[in-house]
Amino acid sequence: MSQTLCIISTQAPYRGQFAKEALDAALVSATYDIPTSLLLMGDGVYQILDGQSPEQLGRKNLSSMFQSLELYGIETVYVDGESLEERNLDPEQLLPLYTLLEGDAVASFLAQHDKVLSF
Amino acid sequence: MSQTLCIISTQAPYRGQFAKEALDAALVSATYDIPTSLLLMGDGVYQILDGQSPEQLGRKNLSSMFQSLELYGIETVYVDGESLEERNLDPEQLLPLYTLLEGDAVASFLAQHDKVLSF
Amino acid sequence: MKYALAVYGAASTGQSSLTALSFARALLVSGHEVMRVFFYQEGVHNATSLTSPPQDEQNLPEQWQRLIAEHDIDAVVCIAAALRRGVVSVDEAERYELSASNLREGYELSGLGQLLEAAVEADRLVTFGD
Amino acid sequence: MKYALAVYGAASTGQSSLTALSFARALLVSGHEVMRVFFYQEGVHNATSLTSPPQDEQNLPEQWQRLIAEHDIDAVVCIAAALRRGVVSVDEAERYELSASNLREGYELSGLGQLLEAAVEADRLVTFGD
Amino acid sequence: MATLHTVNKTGQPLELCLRALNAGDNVLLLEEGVYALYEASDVLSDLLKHVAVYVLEADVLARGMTNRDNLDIGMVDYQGFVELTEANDKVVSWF
Amino acid sequence: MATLHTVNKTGQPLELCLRALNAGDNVLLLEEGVYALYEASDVLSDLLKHVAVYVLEADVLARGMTNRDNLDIGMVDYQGFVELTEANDKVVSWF
Repeated sequence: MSQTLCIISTQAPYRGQFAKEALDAALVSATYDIPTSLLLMGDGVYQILDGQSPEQLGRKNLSSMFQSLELYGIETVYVDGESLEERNLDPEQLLPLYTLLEGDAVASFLAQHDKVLSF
Repeated sequence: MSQTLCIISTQAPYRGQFAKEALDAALVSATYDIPTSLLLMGDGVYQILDGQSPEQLGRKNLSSMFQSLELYGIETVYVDGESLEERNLDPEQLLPLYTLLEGDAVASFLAQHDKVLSF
Repeated sequence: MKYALAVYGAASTGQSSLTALSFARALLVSGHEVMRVFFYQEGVHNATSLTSPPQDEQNLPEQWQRLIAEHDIDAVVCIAAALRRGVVSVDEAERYELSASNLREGYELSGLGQLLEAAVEADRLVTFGD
Repeated sequence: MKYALAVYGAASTGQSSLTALSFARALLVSGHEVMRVFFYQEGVHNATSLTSPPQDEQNLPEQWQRLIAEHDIDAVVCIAAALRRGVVSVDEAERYELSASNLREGYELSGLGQLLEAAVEADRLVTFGD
Repeated sequence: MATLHTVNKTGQPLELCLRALNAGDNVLLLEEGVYALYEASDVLSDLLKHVAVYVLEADVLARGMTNRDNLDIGMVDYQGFVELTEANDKVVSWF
Repeated sequence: MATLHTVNKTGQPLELCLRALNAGDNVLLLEEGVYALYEASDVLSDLLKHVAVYVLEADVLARGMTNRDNLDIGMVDYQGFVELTEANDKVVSWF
């Protein structure tokens, strides 16, 4: 039986390497053929804000990493709706590659996975 | 004219070396005969909670460092009253070596110092 | 049971390195197997051989190394995270023409795959973040 | 004016090392004097010579070193913080019988007094924390 | 399929944990998460109706905290932490 | 005796800064402090009645933020950051 993995990413982008190292883990997990879900919660939802230009900070743009997830078989990114609301973020401001989890859906979503790796 | 220094310590004890390294700085500042105030705000107020036993964590007890401040001419530790209230801390739970700054007093207290070093 | 641990914090940041070490010791006392400890992010600093804390402070990297040696634990340091932060083996120091190496004995520099492999193979995965 | 900077973050944690570096550059462009940069807490990792980040990432310790050399800035690394975290000069490596040293050239390991002295002597003190 | 949630800070880690809980899960407060005993004792009271909550003894003692409001919370040592990971099917860390 | 306050995160750093301000002080939001534009736009509106507030351009652009609510906030580059430290008598960092 193949184990399923959920990677939870809760930190804002460009705060050290947290967000990037979580994405790295998701990509590598997918290349190991582990059924992998990526869940953004808390400040992690800022990672998919559209229009990021981190080049001035000498940092790689996370958007292209998110867009490459699909090539590795990670079709969507799960996002906690409450975290969006708390930050007054409109869906139109976000990269269009996510699936919203509303209300209790986060708890049941986590329960569906065998292992959880937090970032 | 001798410059006055305020050291602001805002982190909980035993979270890395933040609290200890702020206390080290206060002690060294006093030995350089710099008029030095130590101000605890935010989670920093937990540093003077009485009855800490960090030995199990292999860490030095901050209480003895606070008590030695007086020997170096730092007669009192300033504490932001609002930070105590937010944390539901009663004065009886704290080491009796502090002076409370209530309401607007924090702002005017900071204005009295020439330099501010944050931790 | 088989446990995999992921350690993200340096000995000097937060407290997660110490919590992970104490948990690992308790696991071994309980007769569990620690199949792998994976050091990632700031956690790679736990593998440096160059720490010398004051006498009255514990040397966490040294304590990790002792535990790893005594129980023959598979200790893997993420190679990308380590290179970025200046923790290098003799081989990597040569490859990147660095002036010295500082990886303790008993640790292996390797890729993230080692974390994900352990994550699915272990009965329990526990993450220790700051 | 004379500025003193205190840097608490490593290149890999938060963003404070980069912010401090960019601010220092802007100070110099404006004709100000950077009288001292004091590396404390995790900031001591900015002085390690062993980093080799991927090609498409900047090497902040290298950039700090270049700025410090070009402008002859007094760069002080807190000795207690550095020993605790494994950043050591040749002298300290010998004294503590460590296998290697990793302090970049152009930095001095010294005590906290150097921070407090600079704090009162400078016209402005700016702290960069994570 | 119960889960052990570890929480090492109040603030975001505690908040996110709250919305990820299923009935029957366990919560372990550790490191600075033990400050929830003072900062979030109302939240914990509510929580205790649905899940069991524990604190890690070494972290509580280190910080001089007490179970001041007599919450129905269990105190565990590292051995107890291990037992909680045995009793649950998986572990989720909030930090 | 005006002070420049730098704030690099919302949450505790922003909250503590608010209670340390004197009229005439300046506030500079930088790093993750720029998220206050969305998370705390009401707080900033209020604040602007008493002090001038700035954001650091590189950090705003990096994160894809905009001054969505048209707050009366100045955008500065690092050179502007330097000028703020010149114009004020001291700098207090909240992080």
